[in-house]
Amino acid sequence: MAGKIRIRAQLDGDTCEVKALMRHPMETGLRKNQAGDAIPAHYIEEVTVTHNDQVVMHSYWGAAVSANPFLGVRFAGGQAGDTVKVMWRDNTGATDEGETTIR
Amino acid sequence: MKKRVAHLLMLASLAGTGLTQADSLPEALGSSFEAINHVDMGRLQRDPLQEFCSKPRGQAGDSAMESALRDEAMASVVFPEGDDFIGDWARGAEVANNGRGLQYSDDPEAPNGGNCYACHQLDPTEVAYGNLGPSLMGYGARGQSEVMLRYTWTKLWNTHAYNVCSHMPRFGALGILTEQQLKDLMAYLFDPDSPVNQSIE
Amino acid sequence: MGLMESIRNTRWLSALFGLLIAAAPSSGEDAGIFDEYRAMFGDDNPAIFVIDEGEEYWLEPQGPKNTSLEDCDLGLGPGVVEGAYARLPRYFADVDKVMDVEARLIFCMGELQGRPSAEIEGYPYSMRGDLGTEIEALVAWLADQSSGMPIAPGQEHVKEREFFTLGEQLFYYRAGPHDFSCATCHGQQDKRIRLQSLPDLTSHEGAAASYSAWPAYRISEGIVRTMGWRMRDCFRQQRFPLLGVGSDVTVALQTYLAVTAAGAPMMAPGLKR
Amino acid sequence: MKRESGAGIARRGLLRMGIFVAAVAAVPTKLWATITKPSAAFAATDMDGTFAALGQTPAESAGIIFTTPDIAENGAVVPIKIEVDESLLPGVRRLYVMVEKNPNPMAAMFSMIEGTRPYVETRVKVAQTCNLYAVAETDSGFYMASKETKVTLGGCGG
Repeated sequence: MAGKIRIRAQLDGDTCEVKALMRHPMETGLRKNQAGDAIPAHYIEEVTVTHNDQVVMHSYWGAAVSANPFLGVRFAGGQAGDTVKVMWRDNTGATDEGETTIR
Repeated sequence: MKKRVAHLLMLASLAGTGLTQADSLPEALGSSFEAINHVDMGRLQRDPLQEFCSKPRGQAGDSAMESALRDEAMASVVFPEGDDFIGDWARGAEVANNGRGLQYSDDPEAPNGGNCYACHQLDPTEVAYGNLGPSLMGYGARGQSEVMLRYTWTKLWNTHAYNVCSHMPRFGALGILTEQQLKDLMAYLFDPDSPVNQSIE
Repeated sequence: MGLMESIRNTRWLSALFGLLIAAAPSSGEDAGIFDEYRAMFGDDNPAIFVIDEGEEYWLEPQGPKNTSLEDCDLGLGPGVVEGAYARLPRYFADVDKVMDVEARLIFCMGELQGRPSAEIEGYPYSMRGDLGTEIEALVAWLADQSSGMPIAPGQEHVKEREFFTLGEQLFYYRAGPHDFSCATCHGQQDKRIRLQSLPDLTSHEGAAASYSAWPAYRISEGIVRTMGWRMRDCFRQQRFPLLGVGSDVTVALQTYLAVTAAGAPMMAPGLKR
Repeated sequence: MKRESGAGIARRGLLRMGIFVAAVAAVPTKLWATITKPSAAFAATDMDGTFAALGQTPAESAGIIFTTPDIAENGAVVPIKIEVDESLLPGVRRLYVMVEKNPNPMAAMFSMIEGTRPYVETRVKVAQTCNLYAVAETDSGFYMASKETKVTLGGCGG
């Protein structure tokens, strides 16, 4: 069963376009639930994109990235059939990763 | 556990099974809704005006009934003492922008809003306005006479005095807004300093 | 299970990058000022996660009977899910009632899994901070199983026709401290509240654009909302009391809408404000 | 009933624990040494503080093509796209997204390696109508482009 990241990696000339959708609430810690209690901060802090296990993009996020985050990045040097992975780690230490092959 | 209004229960028990669809309406309402927070099942009961205005589009209402309802609406209007119509436009702007009040998710202690922007254009710099009602931009230029003030107060208090089955809430007659809030809205509409009456360059 | 996996993979790919293009944000409703904003969303819809979760719930043994919902009859026979959503609401002889998808799911959870209906009815829709409920996930998956199929609610049985009439009456039912009915906001063309476009649900085009796109991923909330939730929340804004999940009023209104929208293809889960 | 009750989903989450650690281990140490979280910049509460934490107020640059909607239907999800014209602004190492009036303006920081296009697309929360900033950190310093996005009130107002 796949993880909760959806990835598409497509070649456009010599550039590989990666689009990823992640399943995460991205709670800021500033919202309250209906009962008036604060909803704890819960957000992705770190996201890495790799191409054949080499990092092409690394990012740090704050809680201002929207829920169920979308990320689009582009890199050169990809070939059809290569592996692209997207990994995240959130502020609770939970992680997820997804992978696809370049089309 | 559902709290139902006695009136609806009574109608429902009278309806029983196998009756026509019209009889099943109160039964469906009584079994489908439940009281929550400060919102009780009495909200589902209609007054004669609401019942008259619940006809599907295209169905004409009885004209005698319509004029009776119009007269009743006109008679319901309470004008402010000394015809002192104009309050504070800045507070009126808050009332016009506030869409809360009387929903079960709202704080019953907080003031209700008029939610004017949901349906009307007012301040020309506010882009997020609805169009269910006519634009009221530059309203003050329509005139500042006593007649105009009384007409506008009446529209806010009970719109059905001029237009039976208008979509607009009866802000005064049903106590959605206080007299002071209505005066503040009047100022928002009429005061030459109100943003409603500023022209956009 | 290998076949299952490959079907699943094909489906999400086509859904994520193909079919859902048709269900761009607030599909069919006048966009105007938000065209640029909506265009930037492209073709991705996070509902795809929820669809998968719905299938997992469907297959997962639960409740005192430790049974899955795989034998649930949504109107086309036990376990038949493809196209079932598009045929709802409909009359079910086993309960002698017209039901929508939520009422039927809760019935199946009781019958097949032995779960008390109060458990589901008390918390059918996500609250703030939730990632989704079981009902929302199941409905998203079931709607996806009807994607592209024409809306065709039952209208053969007398009770189905009665519910259409009841739904029409409810649509125009003005009550509460603001005198609102459904028709107050949804009875005319090209209207909006603030900047939010209001579909004219009395017209086929308006009803079709709206009905076909629910359930929908709501970008404002980050979750999938169902048509049952849409009804409940409209009534909250109408200043009415709390509308029960799967209740006669919600089923009747959905029947009125679905019949008005009949023939248009389902395009849910959609993407909404 | 909350969806966390889905035992199958919860189990899968547990299985995935630790994968990130393994993947990170495969990354060249040299690269990771250059990437530390600019915590002060993420904690800053206004634009001046954010720029101060980065060490420089960026200069305006036409080389940064920053796309955000003029008006957003919902502030919870505002799509943004940053693209750098490398003929005007070469040597981009990092891209930052900032939202002027958020409690913490810094939303995200993206580090590129050689071969990665200076390009990022994501969605951010915008608490109220304000300027959004796209900042590029290059071999020769910080540059920026900014654009206002209006956040509108929603439907029935409650």
